[in-house]
Amino acid sequence: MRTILSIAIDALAFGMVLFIICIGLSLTMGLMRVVNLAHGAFAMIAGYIASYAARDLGLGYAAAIFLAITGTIVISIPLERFLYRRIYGSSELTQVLMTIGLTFCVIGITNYFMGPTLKTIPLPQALSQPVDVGFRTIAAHRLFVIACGAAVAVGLWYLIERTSFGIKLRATVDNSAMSDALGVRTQVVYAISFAIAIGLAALGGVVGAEFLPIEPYYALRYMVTFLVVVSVGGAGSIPGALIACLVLGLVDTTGRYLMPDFGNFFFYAAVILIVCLFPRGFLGRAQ
Amino acid sequence: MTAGKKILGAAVGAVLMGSGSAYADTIKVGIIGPFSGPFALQGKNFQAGVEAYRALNGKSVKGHDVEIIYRDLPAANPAQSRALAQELVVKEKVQYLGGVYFTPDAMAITPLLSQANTPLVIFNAATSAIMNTSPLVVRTSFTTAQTTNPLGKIAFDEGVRKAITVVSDYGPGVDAENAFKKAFEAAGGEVVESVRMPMNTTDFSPIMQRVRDSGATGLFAFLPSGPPTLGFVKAFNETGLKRAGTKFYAPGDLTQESDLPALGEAAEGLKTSFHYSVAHDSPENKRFVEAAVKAIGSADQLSFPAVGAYDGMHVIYKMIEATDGKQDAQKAVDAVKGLSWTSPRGPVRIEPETRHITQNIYLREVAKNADGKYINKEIQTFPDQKDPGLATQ
Amino acid sequence: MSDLFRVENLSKSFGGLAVSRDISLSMPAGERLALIGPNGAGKTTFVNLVTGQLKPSAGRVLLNGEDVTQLGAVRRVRKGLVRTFQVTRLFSDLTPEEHVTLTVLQRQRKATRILSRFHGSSHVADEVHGILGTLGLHEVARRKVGQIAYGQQRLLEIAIALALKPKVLLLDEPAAGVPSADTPRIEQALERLPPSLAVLMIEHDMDLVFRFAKRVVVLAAGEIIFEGLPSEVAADPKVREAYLGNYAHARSVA
Amino acid sequence: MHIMAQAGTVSAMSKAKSHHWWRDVAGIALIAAFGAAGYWLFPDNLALLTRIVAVALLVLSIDLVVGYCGVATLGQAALFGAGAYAAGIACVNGVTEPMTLIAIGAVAGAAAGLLMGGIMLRAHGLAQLVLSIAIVQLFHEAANKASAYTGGSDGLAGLMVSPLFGVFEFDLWGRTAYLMGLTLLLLVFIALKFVVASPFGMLCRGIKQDPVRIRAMGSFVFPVLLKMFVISGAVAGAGGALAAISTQVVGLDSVSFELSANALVMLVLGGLGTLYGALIGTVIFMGFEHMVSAINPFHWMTMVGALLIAVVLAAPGGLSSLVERISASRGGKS
Repeated sequence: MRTILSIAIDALAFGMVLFIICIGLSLTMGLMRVVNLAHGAFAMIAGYIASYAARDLGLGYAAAIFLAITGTIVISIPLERFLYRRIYGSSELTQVLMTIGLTFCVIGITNYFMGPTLKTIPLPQALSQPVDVGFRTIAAHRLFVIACGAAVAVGLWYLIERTSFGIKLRATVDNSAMSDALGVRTQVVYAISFAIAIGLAALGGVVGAEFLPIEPYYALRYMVTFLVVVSVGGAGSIPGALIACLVLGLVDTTGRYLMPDFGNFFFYAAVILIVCLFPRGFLGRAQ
Repeated sequence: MTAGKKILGAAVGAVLMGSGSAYADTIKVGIIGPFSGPFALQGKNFQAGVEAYRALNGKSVKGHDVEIIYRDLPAANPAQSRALAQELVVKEKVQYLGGVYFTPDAMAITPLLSQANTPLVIFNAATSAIMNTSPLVVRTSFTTAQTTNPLGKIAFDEGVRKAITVVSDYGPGVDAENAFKKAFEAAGGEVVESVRMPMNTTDFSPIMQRVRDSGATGLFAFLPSGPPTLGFVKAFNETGLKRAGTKFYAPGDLTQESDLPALGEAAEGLKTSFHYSVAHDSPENKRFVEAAVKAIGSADQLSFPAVGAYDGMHVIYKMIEATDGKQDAQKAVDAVKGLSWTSPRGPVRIEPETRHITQNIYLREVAKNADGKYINKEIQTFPDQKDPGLATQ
Repeated sequence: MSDLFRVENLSKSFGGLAVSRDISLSMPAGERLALIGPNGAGKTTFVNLVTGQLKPSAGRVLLNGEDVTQLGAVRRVRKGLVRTFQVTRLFSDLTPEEHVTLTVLQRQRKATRILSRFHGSSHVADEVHGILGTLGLHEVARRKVGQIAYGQQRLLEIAIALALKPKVLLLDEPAAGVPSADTPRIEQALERLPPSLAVLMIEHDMDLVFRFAKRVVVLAAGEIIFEGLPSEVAADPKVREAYLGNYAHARSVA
Repeated sequence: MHIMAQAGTVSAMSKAKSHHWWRDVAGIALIAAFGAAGYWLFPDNLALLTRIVAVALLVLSIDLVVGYCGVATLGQAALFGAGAYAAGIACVNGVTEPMTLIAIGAVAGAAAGLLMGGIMLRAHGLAQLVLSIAIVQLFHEAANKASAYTGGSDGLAGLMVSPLFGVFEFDLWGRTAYLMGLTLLLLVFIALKFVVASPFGMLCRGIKQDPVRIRAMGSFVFPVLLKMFVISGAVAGAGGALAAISTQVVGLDSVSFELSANALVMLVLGGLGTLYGALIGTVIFMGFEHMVSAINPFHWMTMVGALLIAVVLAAPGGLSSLVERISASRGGKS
C-alpha cells in the first residue's frame, strides 16, 4: 500500500509537469489549429530566463517565474506577428516545417549565447526540503508542482468556460468568419490565445525544470513526449489533456517501477492502445 | 631587419618547396566529434583539448605544420560517421583521424583505416571491442570497465555487502553493470538486483523506490553525462535514500565537472571513480587546465573529453614525429606502442598489445574547494589500471 | 418478391432522437421515384442508411431479394446500389475523364492494379467517352474538375454513378445549387438514364420532380406520410399540413 | 485566327498524354545526369552522396504514403531500419552478396510496412501521426533490447559485403556503393513512376482527397492503403539495406524518430506528391546541412532552421512548387 501511494504521488507530480507544459500546446493545436512544434523551445527560453534571473540577478523564485513568463511572452510577440500569422490555416505539414525550423534556430542561438551546459533554477529553501507526508518523504517542490498543475487546470477552465474572452475564443474557433462578422476581433483573440499558450509553456518550463533540466537541446528532446500527450488527450480539451497526463504519467511511472528495463515499451504500448480505443484522444473534438 | 628575415624565409621556403615536399608541408588531422546537438558540450571539450595542446606544444612538428579539420557528428550515426571519415581522408587528404565520441561511429570508421592508410586516435568512444576491429586504432580515453573496476572493492571495503546496480540501458551502461558486478562479487559482495533503465528516463523516483525495496545498502549507478544525471542525483536525495545511509557509487561520468555547478549541493559527498579530475593536483594539469579553459571560454565547461583529446593530440604529434610527415599508418601506430608520458591526468602508457591507454583510476569525492566551487576531489589512487575488458580477451 | 429493391421497417435514432421511423418502400426495375419532404425530414439520412454509410437501428434493406443490411457501403455498391452526393464529392485536381476511368476500372476490379497503365485500355477509354458524351461532358473531359462549372460537376456525379452500371440509383438532389440556366442539361441527363434502372431521386425543385417521377414518396420528421402519384401529392391533407408552405415557396422560387 | 487558336488547344489536348510521358523520360534522364555529375564533380564525397541516395529512398517512401495517400507519418524510419538490420544481420550470418542483401532489406521493409500500416491505418489525422511515433519508438527500443542480434547501441558492426558481381569492391572511395545506390535509386524511381501512374496510384490519390467518395465508387480503402504501405516499406527497406552495405555498420539511429522527422522535413521542403519533390528536398537539405556544418561545425543548426523558415515563407508548397511556379511564369511571359 505504501508503495502504491508512493508511486501514485510520483506519477501525479510528473503528470502535472507534463500537463502545465502541454496544455498550452493543446490549446494552440486544438483551438488555433497550429501544430506548434516549437512549443518546447518557449518552455526552454523561459527556463533560461528564470535561471538567469535567479542565479545571476539573485532574484527570488517567484520573481524569476514572473520574469520568465513575461519575458517569454515578449519574445513570442514578434514571432507570432511575423512568423506564426503566416501559417494560420496552412497545412499541418507546412506548420511542422516552419516550427521545426524555428526550433532549430532557437537551439542554435541558445547554444551560442548560453553555452551547452545544464542550467538550474535554484529553489527557495521552503521548496527544496523533503517533506514527510506520512508514508514517505517527498520533495516539497513536487507538492508545489502538483498545486501549480491544479491551479492551471481550474484557471483555464474558468477562463474558457466562464469569461467573455472564453466565449469569444470558442466562437472564433468554431467559425472565425462568423465571429469576425459579429464584431469579435479574431486577430486579437488569436494573439491573446497564443500569448496564453506561450505563458503556460513558460510556467511549465520553469516549475518543471527539476524534472526536465534546462539545456539547449531541451526543445527537441521532449518534443515527441509533448506531442504524444496532447494527441492522447485530444487537442484542445483541457480535461482531456489532464486525463492524458495523469494516465500516461501513471503508466510511465508504474512501468518504470515494475519493469524498469521495459519502461519505454509500457509507455508507447499504452499510447498505441489508447489511440486505437480513442482515435480522437480521450476528449477530442469531433473533426 | 624583420622584413628582410621574412623575405629570406620565404625564399628559403620556396627553394625547399621546389626541391621536395618533405619539409615545409602541412599535415592535416581530421577530428570528428559532436560539435552541435545534444552532446555539443563534449565536442567543445574535444576542441578545447586539441587547441590547448597546440597552444602549449606548437602548431608544427619537426617542421611539419599541423592543420586541424573539425567535422560535426551531432549524435551516434554510423552512416554519417563513415561519410565524414571518407571525405576527410579522400577529399581533405588528412593523414590522421581523431575524435569520435560514440562507439558505433568508431565502428563505422575502423574498416576504412587500412585502405586509407590512416590511424584513428579515439578521444572518447569507450567500448572495449573497438580496439579489435582494426590494428590502426589507438585510444587515449578510457573504457567504462576500466573506470568502474575499482568501485567493487571500494564498496565492499566500506562495508557494503548487498548492492543494487542501476544503469542506462545501452552499451556502456551494460559494460558498467558487468564490470561492477564482477569486481564486487570477486570482493565477496552480492548484487541483489540489476536495473537497466531506458536512456530517455527523466523521472527517477520509481527507480529509487525500487532501490529502497531491494534492501541493498549500496547503489551502483551508471548514466551518461548530461541532463539526466541531475534528476538522478536529486531523486536519490529527495526520496530519502541519502538520509537512510544508502551508499552511492558511480563512475565519474555522473559527476562530470560541467554538470557540477548544476548538481551543486545535491552531489556533495558523492564518490565516483574516474581516470581524470579537472582538480587533479599536478603541474602538468595546471598547465593544461589553464590552456584548455582559455580555449573553451569558461571554466565551468571543461571536463574529461578534453583530456582525452589533449593526450590524443600528443599521440598524433608523436606519430608525425616518427613518420616524419610521410603517410604510413602502421609505422605511426607502431611508434606509439608502449609510449608513456605524464598526462594531465597522471602517468599513462599506450599498451603495446591493445593500443589502449593504461592509467591511474582515482576515487574522488564531490567537495567544495577553497573558492567555494564544487570539484571532484581525488581521495584514493588505483595506479596502473589496464582495461579489464581487453585484458580478459 | 419481384421488387428489385425493397426497404422494410427501416429505423434509425441518434441517442434518443429518432431520425428515421419505420420506413418501408419498394421499387421495381425501371422505377422513377421522387423522395421529397421539408428540410430536416431525414431524406439524406435515409440514403445514408440504404447505402450503408450509416447502420440502421432496425429494419432491412433488400436488393434483388437479398438482404444487404449487414453489408458495408462498398459491398452494396458492388451489388449495384449506387448513390450520388448532395454536395459534390469530386477530386479537384483530377479531370472528368480520370474520374470516370477510375470508376470503370474499379467496376472491372482493375483499379488496384499496379502493373498496368491508367489510360492503357482502349475498351475502357471507349466506354468512358461514351458515358461522358451521353452527359455532354466530352468538351471538359480533360480539364481539372476544380476548373469546370458546377452544373458540369453535378453531371459528373451522375456520370460516375452510371459508370458503376447500377441496378438501383439514388440521386441526392442532383440539381441542388445548379444555376437555373443549367437545369435543363441535368433534366436531359435524367431522361436519358437507362430505362431498366430503378431510380430514387431526392429533389426540392418540384417542377423537376413532376416531370421526372412516376411516383412520389413524402417524408416528414423521419416518417413516410404519403406515397402515390405526383398528381395526388398536392391534394393530400397530411402533405399540405407538413409541407405545403415549403412547396409553395419552392415553386415560387423556381 | 480564332479557329487556329481552337485547333491549337485541341491538338495540345490530344498531346497531353504523350507530353507527360516525355516529361517523365526527361526527368529520369535529368536525375541520371545529376547523379553522374555528382560522381565526376565530387569524387571525394561519394560516401556523402551514397548517404544522400539512401536517405532519398527513405524520403521517396514517405512521399508514397504522405504525398499520395495522405497518411501522416513520423515513423518511417522503422521501415528503413527494418531493412538495414535485416540486411546487416543476414550479412553477418554469411549472406554477403550485395544484390541479395538489397532484396532482403526490401522484403523486411515490406513486412514491417505491412505491420505498421495494419496498425496506423486504424486511426486518422493526429492520432495516426502519434501511432507512427509510438511504433518507431517501439522498433527502436526492440532493436536496443535485442542487442544479441543487433549489437544494441554499439551498432551492428563487421559487415563484410562481397564485391558486386564478384568484381567491384565496396572500398574506401565508395565508387561501387555510389554507383550501385544511384542505379537502385533510378530503378526504384522508374518503378514508382509506373506505380503512381497506374490505376492503383490514381486510386490512392482519390483516397487522399476523399475516402468516402472512393467507397461510394465501390472500392475498399484499407487494403489499398495497406498495399501502398507495403510498397513504401520495400522502398524504405531497400534504402536501409543500401545504407547498411555502404557503411558496413547499422546503428540505432536508423530506426530513430529523429531520422523519420528529418526525412519528413526533407519531403515537405521539396514538396509533396511529386516524386521529384522528394529528391529535390533530400539533396537540398542534406547538401545544405553538409555545407554549413563543414563551414561552422558548432552553430550550423541555426542556418538550417533559417532555411526551413525561409522556405515556408517563400514557397509554402515546397521547393518543387517553386520550380513549377517559376517555369509557369516563364511560360506565361513567352
